[in-house]
This record gives sequence, C-alpha cells and structure tokens, in this order.
Amino acid sequence: MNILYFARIREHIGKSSEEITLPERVTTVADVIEHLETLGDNYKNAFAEPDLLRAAVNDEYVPLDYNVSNTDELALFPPMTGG
Amino acid sequence: MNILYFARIREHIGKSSEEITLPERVTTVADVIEHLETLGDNYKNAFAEPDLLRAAVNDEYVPLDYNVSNTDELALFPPMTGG
Amino acid sequence: MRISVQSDDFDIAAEIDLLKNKRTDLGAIATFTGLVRDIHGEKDIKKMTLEHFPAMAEKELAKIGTEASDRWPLQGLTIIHRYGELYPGDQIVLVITTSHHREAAFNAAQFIMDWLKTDAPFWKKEETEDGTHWVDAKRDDDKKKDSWG
Amino acid sequence: MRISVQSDDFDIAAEIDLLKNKRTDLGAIATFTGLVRDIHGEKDIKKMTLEHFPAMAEKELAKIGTEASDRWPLQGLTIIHRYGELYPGDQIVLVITTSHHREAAFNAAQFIMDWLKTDAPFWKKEETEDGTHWVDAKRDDDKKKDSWG
Repeated sequence: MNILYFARIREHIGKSSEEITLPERVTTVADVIEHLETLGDNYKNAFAEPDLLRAAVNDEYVPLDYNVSNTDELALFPPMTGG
Repeated sequence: MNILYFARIREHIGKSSEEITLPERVTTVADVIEHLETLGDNYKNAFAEPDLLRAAVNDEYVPLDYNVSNTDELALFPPMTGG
Repeated sequence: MRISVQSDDFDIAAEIDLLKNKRTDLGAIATFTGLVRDIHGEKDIKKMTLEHFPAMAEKELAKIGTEASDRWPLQGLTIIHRYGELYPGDQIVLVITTSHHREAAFNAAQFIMDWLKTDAPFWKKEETEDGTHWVDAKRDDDKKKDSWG
Repeated sequence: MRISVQSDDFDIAAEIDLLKNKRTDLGAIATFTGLVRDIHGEKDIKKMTLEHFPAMAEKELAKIGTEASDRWPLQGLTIIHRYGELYPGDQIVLVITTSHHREAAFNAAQFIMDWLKTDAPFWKKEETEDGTHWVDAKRDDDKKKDSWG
C-alpha cells in the first residue's frame, strides 16, 4: 500500500510517502495506523493524538474505520489549517 | 420654512425646493404635509401614499410627528432605494 | 474610514490598496460591489439614474460605517456610492472591510449593505422601452436591516 | 467555476474582470481575501509555509464551490488558494462570488471560506524567532462549518 504523509505527521515520520505491505489482519485505516506504530517511535509520535488525525483513501476523505486494501493509496494528515 | 423634495415626490410637485411660510396651527411634519396638500393636486398626488413618505429636518431623519418651525429645513422623500 | 459619494466610477483594486497601504497586520478583506443589472422583472434596463440628497448622503454613510465599527473589530473600512446616470454593468456601490478575522469582515460588510439600502438617501429611477419609473423600496430590505437587531 | 491552486500571487481586479467579462446581468459581487498576518498570538511571524495535498486540493475546492452553487443562485464563482512560502501581508486565498442578489453572493462567499477552512487540504507552518511550528486547527472553525447545516 502506498501511504502519503503531510504536515506535522510527515515531519514526525521523516518522509512524505512510503510503500508498506499490509499484514493480513489489517482491514481498516485504524489497523494500518496501529501497524505503523510498531515500526518505531517516530510513527508513535506521529499518531500520538488520534483526535488530530485525518485520512483519505484514493483522494477521498474517509473515517478511520474505513476498509482498505494493498492496492489503495492512503494519505494521513492532521486537521487542515488553510484559508 | 425651506422645503426640499426628492425623487418621486420632487417629480409630482414639479420643483426640488421651495420656501413656505407655515400657518400658525402647523407644529409637526404631518401638519406641514397637510398644509401642502391644500396647495394643489400635484401636492395631493405627491403625498397620496403616507406609507411611502419619509422626512428629515435639518439633515436628520425624523418621524412625521416631529415638531418643526419656520427656521427649520424640511426634506420630504420616498423610502430609499440605493445600494 | 473612507466615505465617498461621487458620480465618477471607482477602482476596487485601488481602493483595496488604499486600505492595505503596505500594512502587514490585516487578516481578512471583504468587498461588496453592487452593479446595474440589464433586466428588472422582465424589462430591459436602458439606463439607471441615481438621485441623492447631497447634504445627507456622506453623513448617513459615515453613521452606518461608525455603527459597523462599533459592532465589529475592523481595521479599515471604505464605503463609496455613486450618483447620476449609470448603465447596465456599471458599478453603483462599493463596501470594503478589513479585520483580523474573516467573520468580522464578512458580517460588517453585509451589515453595511443592509443598512445602506434603507438608510442612505439615494433613489433609483430606471429607464426601459416603456419609459422611466422609480424603483420601489422592498419591504424585504427593512427586514434585512432589522435582522441585525 | 474557476478553481486554482497556485504558488503565484493573484490579482483581485483581474479575477473580478474574468468573472464580469463585459456581462451586464450581474447584480452583486462579493470577494474575500485572506492574508498572512505579521503576528500570531504575541509572536512576530517571519514567514508562513503552506503545505498542500496536490492530488486533492483543487478537487476539494471544486466540491465546496459546487456545494455553494447548489445552495445559492450564483452567476459565477472563483476560488484561488496559494501554497509555498509566504510573508506577512501576502495574499493566501481569494473567493469571489457573483449573483443577482447581494445576500446570495455574501452567504456563498462566507460559506465557501468556512468549509474551506476545515475541508481543503492545506496546512500552515509559521516561522517566528522561536523557530517553526504548525498552526493548530481551531475547534471554532468546525462549528462555523457546521452552522451552515
């Protein structure tokens, strides 16, 4: 699965995108995040505040219980502050 | 008393201002209008719809029961339609 | 506060620049421009004449601007209203408000327009192929003004 | 509907002209411009960097514009949002709405700004003398969006 990171989350993780192969038990965006948190403290810090986490799958905003597969592109980012 | 007329009222009366000497019993703007209506049909037509009449005395909006004297300047006009 | 009652056209960009004037503390600029439309009801408008009460017009616009400044934290404010003969597409009125915050800028501009419609001494006369007629005031405009409390 | 996500500055007057384009049927034009302020809280802002999600930014702005067009009778609509490095006084965002009626133009512009704040994928990072930090989203912005129903 291709994952994109933006803003504060991108800075915590230290990269703007990466390719991750999802373990079999992973079905939702929340599962993906839980999996990412096993990869290191930088991920744990990035997702430390779940209230400040937003997601999009294939360029559409989705809730964290949205189902994903390896062929989806997932984007993770904090609440928007444009305008 | 100097009286100014604007818009539809000016056109009915046929002039944009005039000097009128108020009869003694005249105390309010409404009294002035009643007096003007005795001066001809053009005045009657100008003031035919009291709902569509607004007044200002010495450049301040006033209600029709406002007291006036010969030294005041009275302006009479329909509801505003600018903007 | 810049208030102008004029027959000449105005330039929105130049008016915004006057308010900005190299300031870097403005957060939001709202503008409203009212234009002469080519149709009223079902009739084509050829011309619109705006009559005004010169002694009161700028004074009443300034009162409305002061009222808006009392209600919202504005950093700057411009109200321009034209009079005279105008044609479809011509600009009639311009309101610009600046504030730290967008809500104040938006609300103040809308408030000024709503008050201006009922309180500024201007009268519109339209010319169509049937002749000329004075535009009727809308009861709805009184309601909009009153809705601000 | 004109939507643009760009690093370059924009020209309000040129954008209004694009919408007017010699039309004589417009009654009202509302604009909103958001600017970089030189102070946030008590700290001087030296620079603001706007990060965005390129694949989604124009698409989401277009969705917001379409939603506004469904709710109000608009004659034209422009939304421009910049990204990249900006400095105090710089323009960030422009919304222009045109309609026969002032209320539609005002409400649609305010609606677009309120939705844009929470739904457009842009993130602000400020640089002060203490270093850089990401701007926190305001809970108040969610309320403003929700207030439109």
